[in-house]
Amino acid sequence: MTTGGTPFAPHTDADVEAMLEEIGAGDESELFDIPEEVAFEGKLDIEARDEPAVKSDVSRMFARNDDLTEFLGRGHYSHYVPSLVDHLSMRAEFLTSYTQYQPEITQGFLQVLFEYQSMIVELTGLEVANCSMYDGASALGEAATLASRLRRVSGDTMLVPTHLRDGKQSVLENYCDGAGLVVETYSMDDGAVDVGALEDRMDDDVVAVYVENPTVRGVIQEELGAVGNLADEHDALFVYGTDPVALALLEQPAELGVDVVVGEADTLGLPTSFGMGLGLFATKEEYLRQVPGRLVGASDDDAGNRAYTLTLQTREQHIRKERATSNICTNQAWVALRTAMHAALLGPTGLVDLATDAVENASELSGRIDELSGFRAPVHDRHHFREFLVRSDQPAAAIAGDLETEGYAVHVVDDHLLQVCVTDTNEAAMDDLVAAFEEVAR
Amino acid sequence: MTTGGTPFAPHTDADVEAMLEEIGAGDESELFDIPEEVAFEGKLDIEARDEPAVKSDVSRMFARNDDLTEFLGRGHYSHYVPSLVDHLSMRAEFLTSYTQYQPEITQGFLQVLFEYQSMIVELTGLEVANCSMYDGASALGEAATLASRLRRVSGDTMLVPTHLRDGKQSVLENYCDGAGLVVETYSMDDGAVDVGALEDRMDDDVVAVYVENPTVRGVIQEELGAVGNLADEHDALFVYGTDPVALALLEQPAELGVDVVVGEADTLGLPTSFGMGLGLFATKEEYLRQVPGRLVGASDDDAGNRAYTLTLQTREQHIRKERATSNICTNQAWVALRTAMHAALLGPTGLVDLATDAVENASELSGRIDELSGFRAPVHDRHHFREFLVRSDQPAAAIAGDLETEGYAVHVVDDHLLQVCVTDTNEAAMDDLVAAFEEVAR
Amino acid sequence: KHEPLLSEKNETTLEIGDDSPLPDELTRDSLTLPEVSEPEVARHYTRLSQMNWSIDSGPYPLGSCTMKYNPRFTEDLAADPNAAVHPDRSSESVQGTLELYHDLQEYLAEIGGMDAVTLQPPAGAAGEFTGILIAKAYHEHHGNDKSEVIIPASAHGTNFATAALAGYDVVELPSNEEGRVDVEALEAAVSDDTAALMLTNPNTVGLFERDIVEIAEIVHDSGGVLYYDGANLNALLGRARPGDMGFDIMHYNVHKTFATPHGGGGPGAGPVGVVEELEQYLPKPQVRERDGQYVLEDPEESIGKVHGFLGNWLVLIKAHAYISRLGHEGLVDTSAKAVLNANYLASQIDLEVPYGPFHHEFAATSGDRDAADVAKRMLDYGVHPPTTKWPEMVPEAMLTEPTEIESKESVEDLAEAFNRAYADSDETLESAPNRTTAARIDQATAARNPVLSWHTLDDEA
Amino acid sequence: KHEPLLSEKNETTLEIGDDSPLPDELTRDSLTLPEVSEPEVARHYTRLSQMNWSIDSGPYPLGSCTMKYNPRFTEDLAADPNAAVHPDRSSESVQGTLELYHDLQEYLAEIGGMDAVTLQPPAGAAGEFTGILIAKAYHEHHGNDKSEVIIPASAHGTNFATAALAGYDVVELPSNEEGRVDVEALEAAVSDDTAALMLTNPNTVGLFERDIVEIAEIVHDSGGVLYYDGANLNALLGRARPGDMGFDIMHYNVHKTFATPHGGGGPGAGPVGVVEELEQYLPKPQVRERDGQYVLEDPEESIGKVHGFLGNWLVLIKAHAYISRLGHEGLVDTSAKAVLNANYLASQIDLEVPYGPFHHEFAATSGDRDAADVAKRMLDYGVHPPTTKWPEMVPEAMLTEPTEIESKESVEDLAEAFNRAYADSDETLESAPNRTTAARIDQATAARNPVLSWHTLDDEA
Repeated sequence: MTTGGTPFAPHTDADVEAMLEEIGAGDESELFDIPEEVAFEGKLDIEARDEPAVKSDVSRMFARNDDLTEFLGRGHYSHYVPSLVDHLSMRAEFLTSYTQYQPEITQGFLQVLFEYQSMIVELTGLEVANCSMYDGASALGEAATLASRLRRVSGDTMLVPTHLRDGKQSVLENYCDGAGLVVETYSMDDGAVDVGALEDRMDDDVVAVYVENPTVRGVIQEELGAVGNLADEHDALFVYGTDPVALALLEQPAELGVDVVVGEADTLGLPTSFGMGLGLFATKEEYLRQVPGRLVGASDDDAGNRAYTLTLQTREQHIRKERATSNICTNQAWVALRTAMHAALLGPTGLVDLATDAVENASELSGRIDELSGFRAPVHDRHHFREFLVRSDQPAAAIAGDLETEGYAVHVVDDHLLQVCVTDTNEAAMDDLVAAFEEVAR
Repeated sequence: MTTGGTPFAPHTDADVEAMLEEIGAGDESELFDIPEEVAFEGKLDIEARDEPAVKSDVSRMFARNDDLTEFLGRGHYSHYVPSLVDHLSMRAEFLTSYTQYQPEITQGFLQVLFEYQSMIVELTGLEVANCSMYDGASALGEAATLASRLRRVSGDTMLVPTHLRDGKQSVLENYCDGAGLVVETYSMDDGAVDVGALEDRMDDDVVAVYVENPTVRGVIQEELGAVGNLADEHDALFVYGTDPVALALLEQPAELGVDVVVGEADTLGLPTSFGMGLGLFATKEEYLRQVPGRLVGASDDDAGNRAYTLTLQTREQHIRKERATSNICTNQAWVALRTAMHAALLGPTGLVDLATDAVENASELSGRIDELSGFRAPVHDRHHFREFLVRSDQPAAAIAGDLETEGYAVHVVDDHLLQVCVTDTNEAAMDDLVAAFEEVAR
Repeated sequence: KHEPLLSEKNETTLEIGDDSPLPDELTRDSLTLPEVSEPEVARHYTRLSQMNWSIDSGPYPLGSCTMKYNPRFTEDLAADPNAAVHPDRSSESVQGTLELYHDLQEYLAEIGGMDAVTLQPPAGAAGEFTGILIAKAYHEHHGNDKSEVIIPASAHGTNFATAALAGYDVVELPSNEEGRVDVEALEAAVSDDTAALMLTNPNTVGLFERDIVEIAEIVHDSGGVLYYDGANLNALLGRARPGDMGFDIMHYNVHKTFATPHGGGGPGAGPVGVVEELEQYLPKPQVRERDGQYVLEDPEESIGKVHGFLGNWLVLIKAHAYISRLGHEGLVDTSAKAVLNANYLASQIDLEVPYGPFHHEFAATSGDRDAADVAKRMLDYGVHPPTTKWPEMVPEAMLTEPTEIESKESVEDLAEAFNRAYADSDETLESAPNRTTAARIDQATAARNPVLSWHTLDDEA
Repeated sequence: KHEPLLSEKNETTLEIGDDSPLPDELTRDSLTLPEVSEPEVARHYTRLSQMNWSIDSGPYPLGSCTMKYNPRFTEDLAADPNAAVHPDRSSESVQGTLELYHDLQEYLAEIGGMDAVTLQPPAGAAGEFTGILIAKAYHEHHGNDKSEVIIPASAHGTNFATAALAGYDVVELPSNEEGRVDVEALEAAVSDDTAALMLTNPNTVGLFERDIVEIAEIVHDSGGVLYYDGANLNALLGRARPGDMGFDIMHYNVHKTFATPHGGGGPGAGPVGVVEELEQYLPKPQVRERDGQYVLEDPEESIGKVHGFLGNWLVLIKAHAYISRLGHEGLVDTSAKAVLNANYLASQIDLEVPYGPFHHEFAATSGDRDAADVAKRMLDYGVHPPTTKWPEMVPEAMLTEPTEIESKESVEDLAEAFNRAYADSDETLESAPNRTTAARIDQATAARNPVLSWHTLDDEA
């Protein structure tokens, strides 16, 4: 286990010598054609370590993190991922392969992605799902540019709810900027779309209306059919943000007239990972040629057997360059593979159970917190999915800080608003959280 | 994720119904032909749990173990096992296969075992290595029964050193018992074989002499050629206990006249695992037909290509029954695979470095403990490998107890004897251990 | 697809002499081993793995081997760094490890209807050896002079080898016409010399020994003990317990019944259960609970040790996790589906199955076709074949155990492989397999000229 | 070998209505998805994996993709439960996570010769987008009215798409006869409208842009910024730094240069480095060290966010581990061996390589043979072929990058595959591949009739 030179190159001295001789070079440095004035003659200030030393160093860092029980969500959720997903997804043939430029020797991954697309199609009811975007925020950004391409003449406004995660809005604005779109907000009523206000706001400048369901505050919306109608009337795209667990239970977006579904597909397959994600992107068949990202199609090979391949690549940057539907190249394929695996292990029954628990746990936990003196939950008089707001008599930041001292992490949303998220991975700690709330309220 | 019924059977209700109909049975219970008087009508007192619940329950248990830095050896050693060994050995094709009864579809594992055997052959200098025994103790037991078969007329004594791990001796005695052998000890001189005493003890009743190198106390022996000669003179088998790391540096057993090498091959490939092992077994070609355990041979297939297969199976229990060379069936093949992988990653350079460190670390640490007041180390004036005795002025058990309070585990060997083992996995804590020794001596 | 040996990729001879920290005479001269980089190691073993059948590849119905799916979450538990403790740690400092060890002792006792269990034996055969040593210790302790162990002819080879290893003479017991123990023959065989009868139930063609109560009486009346070989326990989980049938000693194969990985041949584990009277002979140490603390105690008349330490610990963790995942309902369902699959498969194949009613496995006969040839041809149809030519009571036996994990479709695929192979011509069978990594390998020739390491391979080349 | 779709194994339609905790009108009617058991899931994906080429299968010399071995210990670190934290945790409670994040920012800055680095962009193209947004913010902040980004014709497609995504017009720059930037053409192309020049160095045929100092001057004189595409950084580690060459902004592809797994297409990560003057435009937040504490700070003139949270965290952990494993010596050696392998491979193939001296990759030309056909035939010889028909400056290009991990023998195997395929007949090439899981797939037909989910597949059947 060498620490000088790279342990990941196999060359013996004799190999190097023989190879240089064939090339006709005296030593390795002769092979570099770097002008002297830009050559780096120094030593990088990075010390080599052997494998156990790196492991113990990084482990030491991570051990510095406080061991808190998280009741956190707001766009990044934790559901239990079965071990088998780790074991299968780590198989070298999946983990260490790349984009399927040669489909004849990458049928395995292509089929997985085809199955992923199919699951998303089933969940959304839309005909086309791509095989990944970076995360929910960039998927939303790509939906905006799609809207811009489809509606390029008539308008420049992308409407989003006032209840939107700042980070997601910021990413969206960056995508919109180059497309000449402006992001504007519509107001919410008790945590859900204010349909009347939206109706007043709609005009022909609007190229797309974005709703989330559940919202970033965990609210399950109730009037989305009306939003679909409004979007339709104004020839705007109806863009819908969600995730596969919610989709298992909530009304299918296609039934609501949704044009594009985006969101966090990583709610299946990825554990909590500091915000790493998987962008879900599905749309109607009529927008197929404008879809961003990679698509896998089924076809036949020369022997007449079913085979899978990347398809409609002329949409993509490596062929269409500046006229591509997106600049995306490397995507999140491996996360999509994990998502597909997780969904396969759950099956429809497991998936619906998980979604049902997300409603019931949120209802139970908010109810119990509501019973405590000094707190009101949920703040919005709605059905909730996984998470909900808590209004606190005392400053929210102080409450959250005290809860952290007790070993629990919750969100601070506003001066007196906290947000709490409960899933299968922390439901066992509900009692303790309620007790901690009671404790810190004193 | 069901908790009723097994989640590992795929049958739908419709499947079961259709299958029962084909079989001609009304329900599953009809398929059982269990007389009423022995049927179990109760409920097993074992509660089903889902996967995350089992994981958290077992994690909770393991978290009860104290977090001690171990300086423990005496037959079970910890060397750093590269991550790649875990990843490769966990590949389903290796982990979930069984004995290679159908070599045409198990060439991969057969080749790995052939390579394992080859590495052991190189390390020992003996011509034949089997592809695993349970552990060093059972390998020693099998060596005794081999000796018994080879020397069945002339004697009944197996000679072992007084410095031998109790557990190993007990296992040996159980193997010897059925073979009509008696285990007797020869004495040691300053931690190594007392050759003069052994010479006096040798007679024609002795069918085998066992030595360890390094010994259970970490002593590197110096007069093993003489032991080989003595064994040879009395027509006794010379049985040698060691491990692959030590073999990388120490004189090759074949050069010493050794007939059988046994030992703990798990020093490569297995992390500390509460004593789980891998029995090394190698011997001379002349004893081939008497070898216990599985052997992989290279051959050709019908297409003329090199192919591997289990061979000389007529020695084994599934064919030879009570006249088999051993009763072993399921062995430790997967551990042998890990050992081969670890050896492959180290290469000869890494392996010799590891062995060299084992000598140098033991020398350094014993020297530093020796400098402390109240301790003397090493007790034996010999070269040591990984471990050594420490004589303590105070009762050893009290010292070990105090060290445990400080966070360190060492062996208690006798009233005033401790034993300390240092490898690459705890060498970074040497300073701390020395400080702890100093502390507890006060 | 051929993968070179590591030694054929790059082999280095390292001269050791001067760099050794030891004197010359204690140091080896040189070491010649493969020296390859980490990426090459990764590729080597990845490729080799792809040349290997496994449970996760497809059906693996090896009779009496119980090749069932190995849940992967159990691997994560075995990899818990907190489980990586040395066996010489003080009991006080490894209470978690001992708790799990103790729980598994209890689980297995409950499943087997036994009073105490040792987890120390590292494999099934080691469990048999432990069990027979316990019987022997019992007899010696009671001054019984016993020299024989009775074993049905259809039993696993390990039974015979184990009895011999423990120093007993073997008395082989024929089967009756129904394929079960011939009670009259047993009565004739037992004597004052009988130390034990070793029995597998259901037996190796899947039949429950219906006369088990009478058999137990006969053995016990003779002063012998009744030993249960746990190889076929997968048929009975939660439905019948060896302890309730009159068995005194039994072993469990956790790599069969409790889904720990077979690992290409091992490691397994072979815990042994005994009735109360025999507890004092168990190997040392036992894990026991005393006032809420787990302690290691040596049984009073212990046979000593059968493993250098406490057995195949990592395997035991996995067995524990599997059992507590399934619980009573899961265990019962496991047997139900295992027996259902075996019966369904038998109903779908064209080969005759001479004995029944069988449970989780059956021995079909390929009649005038060579069972080994039929098996080789099955490889071409994409499945692992059954155990062949054993037990001998069935001519050209194909001992088949699909286990509970196979779906209806998968069992049908297996049946199709059976039927197609069985229907193929003799020429086809004899030249099979053709679609596998290697063509047929002549094992007789391999045994005549053993090449057991790459050193002699070089000599051959 | 065909593996059915999961939906073809067992599909279940679950009616949801009554069991829903929500009112009917908020609940979907039913859900139809595959319902298979865990063992079947294991087999399905195991079999599919075996139908997939990977770095661990063998050579994978895709030009500009830097397919290098992914050390597995980095996976263990990414799986550390202590690393599994939510992005909304307080900084005080995740100091370990922030420490690693900060260290990696520093490592990358050191390697690139940059003053500050953001780790937020989740891929190389996202890094480009971030970089161009920074350039745009810089220009807007300084009141510069810029509308164009200049990009060499040979650049990656992402450069063009990124510039367009950011709202810029693209000016394409031809290469000179030597395959490098045509300095005169550049002088002609730059203007007051020039926001940036995006450059890959060494360029996409492996040539170092020898005139880089002059190029930088031209761009800077025009008021533009110089952007470095890090796709080919593997050629220069520890030998030349973009910052020292005059680049103002660069992205790093950690899945190329720093050995994080490609994962079948991603996730990667595309950190962006900038010179001091541009640090204030970096995405928010940055991790900074203040008095021994790690804190999140928003740069004053930040462009905002380019990822919903803090990027592809699990990938970043692996890149950190790889860099700290190698250190200076390992990084320098990496480039040396990558360049050695490329040059050795070029010396062993019969195809012409029109441009040089190249570094870690080269574009061979298959001349009058179709490069895509030659590539398909290479599949039959057991290797992954190079990138084909790109860059367009080389006719029938085969852009080849063996990376440092290939041994001499492995490079020779690759050369043999090249040479055999190149020597095969047109008929053979056109009907290739023959030894692969699937025969040739006609992508044009697939695109004409897109079947993008199993739902429409059923309609077809």
